[in-house]
Parts: sequence; structure tokens; C-alpha cells
Amino acid sequence: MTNQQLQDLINPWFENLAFTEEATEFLTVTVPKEKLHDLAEKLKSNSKTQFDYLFCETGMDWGEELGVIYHLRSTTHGHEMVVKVTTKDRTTANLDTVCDIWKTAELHEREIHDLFGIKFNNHPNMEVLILPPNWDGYPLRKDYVDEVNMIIR
Amino acid sequence: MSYFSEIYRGFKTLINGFRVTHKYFINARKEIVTVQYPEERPVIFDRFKGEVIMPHDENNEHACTGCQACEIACPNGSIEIIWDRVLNEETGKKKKTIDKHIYHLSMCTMCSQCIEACPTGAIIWGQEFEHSVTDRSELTKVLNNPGSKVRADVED
Amino acid sequence: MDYEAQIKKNQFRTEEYKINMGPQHPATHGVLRLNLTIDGEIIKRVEPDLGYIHRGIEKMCEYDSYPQIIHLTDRMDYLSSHNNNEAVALAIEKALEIEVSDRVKYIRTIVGELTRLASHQLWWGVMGMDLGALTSYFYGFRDREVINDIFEETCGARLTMNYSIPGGIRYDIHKNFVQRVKDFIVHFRSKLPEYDQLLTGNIIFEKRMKGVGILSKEDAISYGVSGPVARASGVKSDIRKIKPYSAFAVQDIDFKEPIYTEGDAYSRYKVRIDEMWESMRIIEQLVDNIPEGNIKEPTKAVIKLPKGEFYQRVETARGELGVYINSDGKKSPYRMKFRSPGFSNLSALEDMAVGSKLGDLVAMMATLDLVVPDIDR
Amino acid sequence: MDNKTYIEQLISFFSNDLGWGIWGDVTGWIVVAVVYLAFFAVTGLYLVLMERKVAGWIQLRHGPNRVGPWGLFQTIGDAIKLVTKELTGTAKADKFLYNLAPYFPIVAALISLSVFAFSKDLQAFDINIGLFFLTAVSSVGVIGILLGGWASNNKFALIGAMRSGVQVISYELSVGLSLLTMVLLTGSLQLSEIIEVQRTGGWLIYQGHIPAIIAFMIYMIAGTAETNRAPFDLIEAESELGAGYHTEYSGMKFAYFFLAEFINMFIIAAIAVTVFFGGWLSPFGITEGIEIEWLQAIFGVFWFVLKVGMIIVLMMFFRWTYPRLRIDQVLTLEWKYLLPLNLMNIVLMAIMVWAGFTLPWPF
Repeated sequence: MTNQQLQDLINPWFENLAFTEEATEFLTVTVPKEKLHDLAEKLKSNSKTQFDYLFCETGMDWGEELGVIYHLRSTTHGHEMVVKVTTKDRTTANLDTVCDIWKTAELHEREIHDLFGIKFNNHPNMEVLILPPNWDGYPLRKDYVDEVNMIIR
Repeated sequence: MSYFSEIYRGFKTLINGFRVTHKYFINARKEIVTVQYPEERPVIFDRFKGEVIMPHDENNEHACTGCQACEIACPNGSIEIIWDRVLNEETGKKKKTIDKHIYHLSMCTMCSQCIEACPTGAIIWGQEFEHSVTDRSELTKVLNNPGSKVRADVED
Repeated sequence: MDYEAQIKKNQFRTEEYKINMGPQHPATHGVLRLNLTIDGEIIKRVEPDLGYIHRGIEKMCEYDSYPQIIHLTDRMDYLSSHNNNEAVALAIEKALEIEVSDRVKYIRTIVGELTRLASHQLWWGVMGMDLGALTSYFYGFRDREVINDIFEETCGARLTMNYSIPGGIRYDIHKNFVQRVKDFIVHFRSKLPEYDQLLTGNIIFEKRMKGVGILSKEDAISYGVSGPVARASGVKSDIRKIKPYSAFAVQDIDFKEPIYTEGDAYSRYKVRIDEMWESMRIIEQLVDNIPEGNIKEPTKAVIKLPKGEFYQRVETARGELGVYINSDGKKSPYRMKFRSPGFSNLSALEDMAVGSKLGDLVAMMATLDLVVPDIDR
Repeated sequence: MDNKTYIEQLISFFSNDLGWGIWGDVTGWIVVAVVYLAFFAVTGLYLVLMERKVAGWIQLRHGPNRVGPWGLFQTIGDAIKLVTKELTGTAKADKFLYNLAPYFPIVAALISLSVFAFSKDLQAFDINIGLFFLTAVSSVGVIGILLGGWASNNKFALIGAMRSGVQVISYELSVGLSLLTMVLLTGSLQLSEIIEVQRTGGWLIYQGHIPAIIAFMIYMIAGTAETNRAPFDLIEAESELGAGYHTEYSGMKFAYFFLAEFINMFIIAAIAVTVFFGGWLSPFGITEGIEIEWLQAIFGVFWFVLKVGMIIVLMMFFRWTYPRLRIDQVLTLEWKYLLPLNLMNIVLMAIMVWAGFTLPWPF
């Protein structure tokens, strides 16, 4: 399925889906965070899309917003797309987990939780994975400062 | 019956593995691949990236103008250049010259950025690989020889 | 007296206990730490604890210029460092819309396949060692050494090669390169059957590997595993076939993607052995007809990527490496993410391991072929 | 002279010739013990060197070659290192058992050595239940491993110790039964008697042909398992348990375990040689005709050591070729394969001996 066909298929499913396709090879859809889990579930279960392979889950810090980018592929149809979700809440950022849909997300979400401070609701084991338990701050956020270890030239 | 055939198959495969090790055991002298290091020297290829060096010619002159391109290009901050402006007697102009080209081998990741950035080819890769020292500070090297000068034909 | 309590008192009291496998443990190949919950010898729970070698490469990338990023990727999956370099270089080239010459593509592919071979040889050796057959380690390293010499002669380093750069490769191949590669193929074609003779057919080895750590196809897809682990479960996931890059996009190279359906440790082993044969076939097809051409396309002195998001995938020895660059038009990326194959493959470990024995866990980890700096980045 | 072994002669030298009476006996035995101890400690050390050399040659390496010519002093150096090394221990260990454990394997190993006939008339004790004594004593060593693993209060060590208990007790059966198969041929448990049978009738592996070869194979597998060597080294399985039962031991205490493993290997090989390959007898009796008594004794030792060495090299080949089994497979192998085979083999041997199908010695 081409990106345009995918867009036409997915667009009517939910309201407020924002599609962008500039400077990237993938069809990109930005979804409101309340709809994330529903969309993800539908993307996987719908027989025409069948996005069953989450090959990349990226945490993002756009300055004001935090978010997660999901790169999806369908092993049966071979098409790919990107789902973005953002949250404006930087102090108690939380999003719905997708690890019940794609199991690999469990570890990826723990990593994102460590490095971006996004909490994933309904995640079975939301504990620190990479950082030491007493670490302060979220290292991959843009406003993170560590004057000792970060030398910025 | 499959019980016995399995035992037979097991023995056969075990002996099969035995044949490989036995072959090498018999040919032990010929097949040895390890290098007896301090006596036998390994072959070091010309492109081997051992450390950054600054070649000097017979007049104790190098090609470094002190432009600091390497210092900027280095991702790890392993190059520091201490430079000065010295009055050139012939032209009467003040010219940038290096006092010390300090190279921290301990921080270097051999990424080649400095060597590619150098406009005059003053630093190149050296093939030395025996870098182990007992004191970390010995890994901080000054690349230009004491009393060395910039070669006259090198342009900024 | 309470009858129930009396029974309880007289019975053996069994207890689950926790042991720490790693961060310093011979089978974790680095500093991976697994918190195991064990009942006797049966594994009940596996919790990976990462971060012992996390260097924050993704954060460092945000402050480095694009050419500087390349050498950091060497240090991720150090066993397929060239593939990592290639991935970043390809991503930058894609963003800048540079078309490199066919010569560069061919050389990149040959070196990439040699890297895969070297990685699989090391894996074979260490896997044998994990299972207790120490000799395989030395046989694997003997053959890997030949490849490392080829790399040293052409790229200047044995492990962290740092060979691909945005717009090409750093040096042209050495004049001995082609001959050495051919010699190596002849050498390794005679040695690879020995690998099979020593381990593959061995009854102990078969018993240790068959039916161990089964990952079903559905789970494999759901866990996002890639590379040999996915292929052993019957998932076609070879990026060289799905999204051809470098020489795979230029020439129609004849190679098979080995697919097994059992999903156990033994089929993961077989996939990698088959991949070694296939890699040799790929190299043989390419090494004789490397076309002439530029080894480096001119780039600006300071490389700035246009605004946008760029994603490039390559097939490393461990699976699918994705490079995600989010550029805001400056000389450093705004955000750089590496989708490392090891991280996704690790997520499948617990599912495989629960219910099996401690010795099986070692076999599973060996066939997952985890490289810890790749997981931690 | 007449019918006195060399060791009896030595003791009678102290007690009768010097006239020390009972104290002479004691002195004599102490001298014998010290000689045995020193000799087998050195043997153990050189077996380590041999193992490393064999491993090296299999693995395309030189093996140790720096300390002394061909690395001959390497293990002496290692021994000095181990003796002078600090003894560490865990704070929560059961101190008494922890310290006691290393002595079991080494003492058990050294005791078993006392019954071997190294040559004609060179045997410390020629007891009439020799083989039984050997199998009994060699199973004492596992107590040390169990104790050590339990007392060092380390989970990895405990797993290793438990595995060893399970494994050694199982394989004890196969060792015993395969030896019993051969005893059917000899009709005696006394080691000198067993060798005497072979002097006239040919080596037992020849006399007993098919069942003897099967018994030998089973014995080698079970013997390797009993020495806890790869492919049965589950109790230390370095890729699973770190170092297994001796994780918490260092220095000399570790060296006891280590040395015991190698002396045990010697013992297993020596039993195999005595029972299957004619002990100190030369092949085809080529040196038995020599009249000079001391030369014959030396030849006896030579053949014995040569045969033992070959068996040990075989065991080393096992170790460096095969992957390790899993614990349930170890038990499956014993209880499902070796034990039934062994029982069938005993019946076969019994029928053979009863029907007189043993091969006669043609020479």
C-alpha cells in the first residue's frame, strides 16, 4: 500500500489525526495522546494495515513538548508508517503504553522513561532500567545540564 | 531399536568432533597461529592508526602553522594547541606559531578528523602501537620537538 | 494440633531465590546484568538491568558534527562497526541527496559482508565457549584474524574501522585487498566445514541446542527481533532484501536469506552458519568487478542537513540497525536515535528463558549474540 | 628378597636392619607416605602442565613456554603463587566446614593412590578388596565439594555443589558396575591378582573383547564424569556458575581442589590401565623376560605411566573437544543409557565367562 492509500484508510478512523509527509519517506501521523492506544490497537488488528512489527520507538524532546515516535512495519504487507504522540506536560509527562500490543515496547518504554522522564500508564514494570536508581534528571532532555560530565564546545 | 541406533549415532558424532581436534593435535607444530609477541613482531600496515605524530625534517622543522583546525575538528578534545604571535623578521609581520602541540593519546579515539582537517599535512598517523605506560600522564604528548620551527614554505 | 500446619512442617520447604548473573559473568559477554529468579535450577523470571556501559552516544551526537558522529558508532556494536558507520553515512547521504559512486557502494558492501563474517566467526567461537567447548573459540579467532588483517591494511584499524564517511569512504582499498579477500574466501571455504564437524553434528551440542529457547513467529514479530534471531523463527527480516542499500541496490546479487521455522537455539545457530556461506557468496560475486569511480563525493566543509527526519536501516551481523536523524538544519542533529538490534533481541530473552534451566539460559544468550555496548549505547 | 615388595623391604630395613622395632615401622611408613605425597603432588602439577600443553596444541597455540624450557617450570611457579597467595573467605561462611572442605578431595585422592601396583612389587598396600576400596574412597571426595559449596554461602557455589552431589552419586554406579564386569573375568578384587591374570591370559580388554570394550567405554564416560571434568564439568561450569563450588576459595585451599581434580584424573586412568590394559605389564610381554630385577621394576613403572598418560590424554581430548551437557542430560545419560547398557553388559559378560567365550592369549 502506498502512503497515500494508507492515509486515506487511516484518516477516517479517528478525529484529529494530523498527517505530515515532508522530508521523510514514511507516512507520519500525529495522534492525540488519548487516542494513542486505540490507534495502535487498530493499526495492528486491522487486516488491511496489520502493523505488527514495531521496529523503532524513539523518545523525543521538541523543546516544549515531549513525545514518542513509533516506527511501524507490517510483516505481511510490507508497508511502513510512523506514529507520533506528544505531551505538553513536562513535569508529570505520561502516555499510554503500547507494550500490550507490541511486546518489544516494554523495554523501549523503560529506556524512554529513564532518559526522557515520560511515564507510561499501565506499563507492567516501570522501573529504572539504564540509570542508577538515584539519578537526578532526564539526560536526553534538551534542558538537562551536567556541568561536570558534559563539555559543550 | 531406536534406542541403540541413537547410541550409535551419538558415538559417531562424538568421534566426528574428535577428528578435528585430533588433526590439529597431530599437526600442532605447523598450525600454530599465535605470535610469540616480544620476539616475533607483528606486521604493522602502513595505514595503521596508532597515534598522531608530527613529522619533522632534518632542520627540526615541521609544517604546523598553529591554525587550530585539528583542535576544532577533534570530537574528544584530545588536541590542545598553545600558540603565540611571533614577529617575523623578514616580513615584519606578526605570525601565529605554535609553542606546544599537546596531544592526549589517552583521549584519542583514532577517528582521523584532525588529520583530515589539517590544511598543511603537518600531522599524520604513526604506526606505533605499544602505548602501554605505567603512568597516565605519559600519554599526554607534545608533538612538536623542542626548538622546532615552521617550515618556511608552508603557507597559512 | 493443626493438621495442615503439621504437614507444612514436615514437608520440604522450597523457596525461589534470586541470583545476579553479571555484570561480571563469563556468559554475559560484557557488562549485562540479569536478575534471575530461580527455583532450584528452573528460571522463573529474568530481569535485565542495563546501563553499565551506557555512554550516552545519542546525547553526544547532539553536540557533534556529522563527520564526528561516525566514530562514535564504531563503539556501539563493535563487532559490526563498519555496518554502523555505513548506516550513518547512508543516512547523511540520503538527507543531502548525494549519490555515491558504484565503487564506493561495492567496497562498502564487501567490507560490510566481511564484517558480518568476522562477527559470526567470533560469535561461533564464543558460543562454543559458553557451551563448554573451549576449542571453538580459537578456531573462530584464527579465521577472524585473517579478516582483521584485511581491515587493518585497508581501513587502518582492526575493530573500530571508521571507514565510511559522509559521501564516500575514507581511503581507497589497498592494492592487496582484492587478492587477500580472495585468498580468505578460499581459506575459509575449507575451514567452515570444520566448524560443522566440531559442533553442529555433535550429539551433545544438538541436545543442548534443539528445542531450547523457542521463540514463536508471532512472538518474534511482537518482540521486534531482527537478524538471525528473527530468521530462525521464520520471519523474513533481511534489510538487504527488503530495503536494498549500497551494492544490493545496484546489482542483483544472488544470495539466499536462510529461514528456519523452529525458532530454537539450534536454528539460530544454523541461520548464522548459513549466513556465513551466503556472505562468502556475496563477496565472491562482488570482489572481482569493483567498478572504477570516485571514492569520495565532495561535501561542504561543514555538513548541514536539511530540516526533517531521516531514517536509514542496514543489516548488521545482529540484525536491523536503524539510524533516526531529526535535523533542524544545524551542523549537529537535533536528535539522533539508534535502533540497535541487540536491544530488541534482548527484550525477547525473558519470554524464551522462563521455565528452562540455568544452562539453557547461557545457550540462549549465546545464540541471541548480544553485544552489550550495542544494547546500552 | 623373596616375595617381599619394595615397600616391605624398606620398612623391614628400618625395623629389622636398624633394629628400631615398632618405631622403625612407623618411620618406614612415614617415609613412604612422604615420598608418595611429594611424588603425586609433582605429578598433579605436571598433569596441569600437560593439560595446558595438550589444550594449546589442539587450539593452535604453543601452550606455556615462557618459564623454563618448554614451560616446564610453569606449574612450579603457579604452585608457588598458590601457596603464597592470601587466603580469602566470605564473612558469612560456615568457617569450620569452609576450612575443612578442601581436605576431603585431596585426602581421598591421595589415599586411593596407596593401593596401585606401579610395577612388580611396587605397591604400598596390596589389600584383597583393592577395587572395592578404590571405588569407595574415591566417592569420599564429593563430600568435600558438597561441603565447600554449602559452607561458602554463595548461591553459585551451592548450585555447583548440588549438581556435583547428583552427578557423582549417579556415575559412581556406572564406574562400579563397569569394573564389576571385569571382575567377572578376573575373579578377584585384588589389584595384584588382576594383573597376574593378565600376565598369562593377555590384557583383559583383549580377553573380554566385546563386553570389555563396552565396559571400557562406559568406564571412560563415567570416570570423566566422576572427576568432574568437561564435558561433565557442570559443577564448575564457568560460563554458567562462574567457578562453581570453589568460587569462594583462593590460594592453597583452592589448590587442594584443583590438585585433587588432576590426581583424580590420574586415579581414573590408573584404574582403567590396571583393569583393562594390564597394569604395568608390557605389550606382548616384551620386557617381562628381563632377568635384572630392578630393570624390570623400572620398565614396569615406565609402561604403567605410559599407558596412564595415554588415557589421560584421551580424557583431555574429551575436555577440549566436547561442549558441556546440561544437568538433566547428565542424569538422562546415566540412568537411561549407561546404567541399562551396563547391566546388559554384565549379563553378557557373565554368559561369556560361563560359556568360555573369552579370547585365549596366543603368545
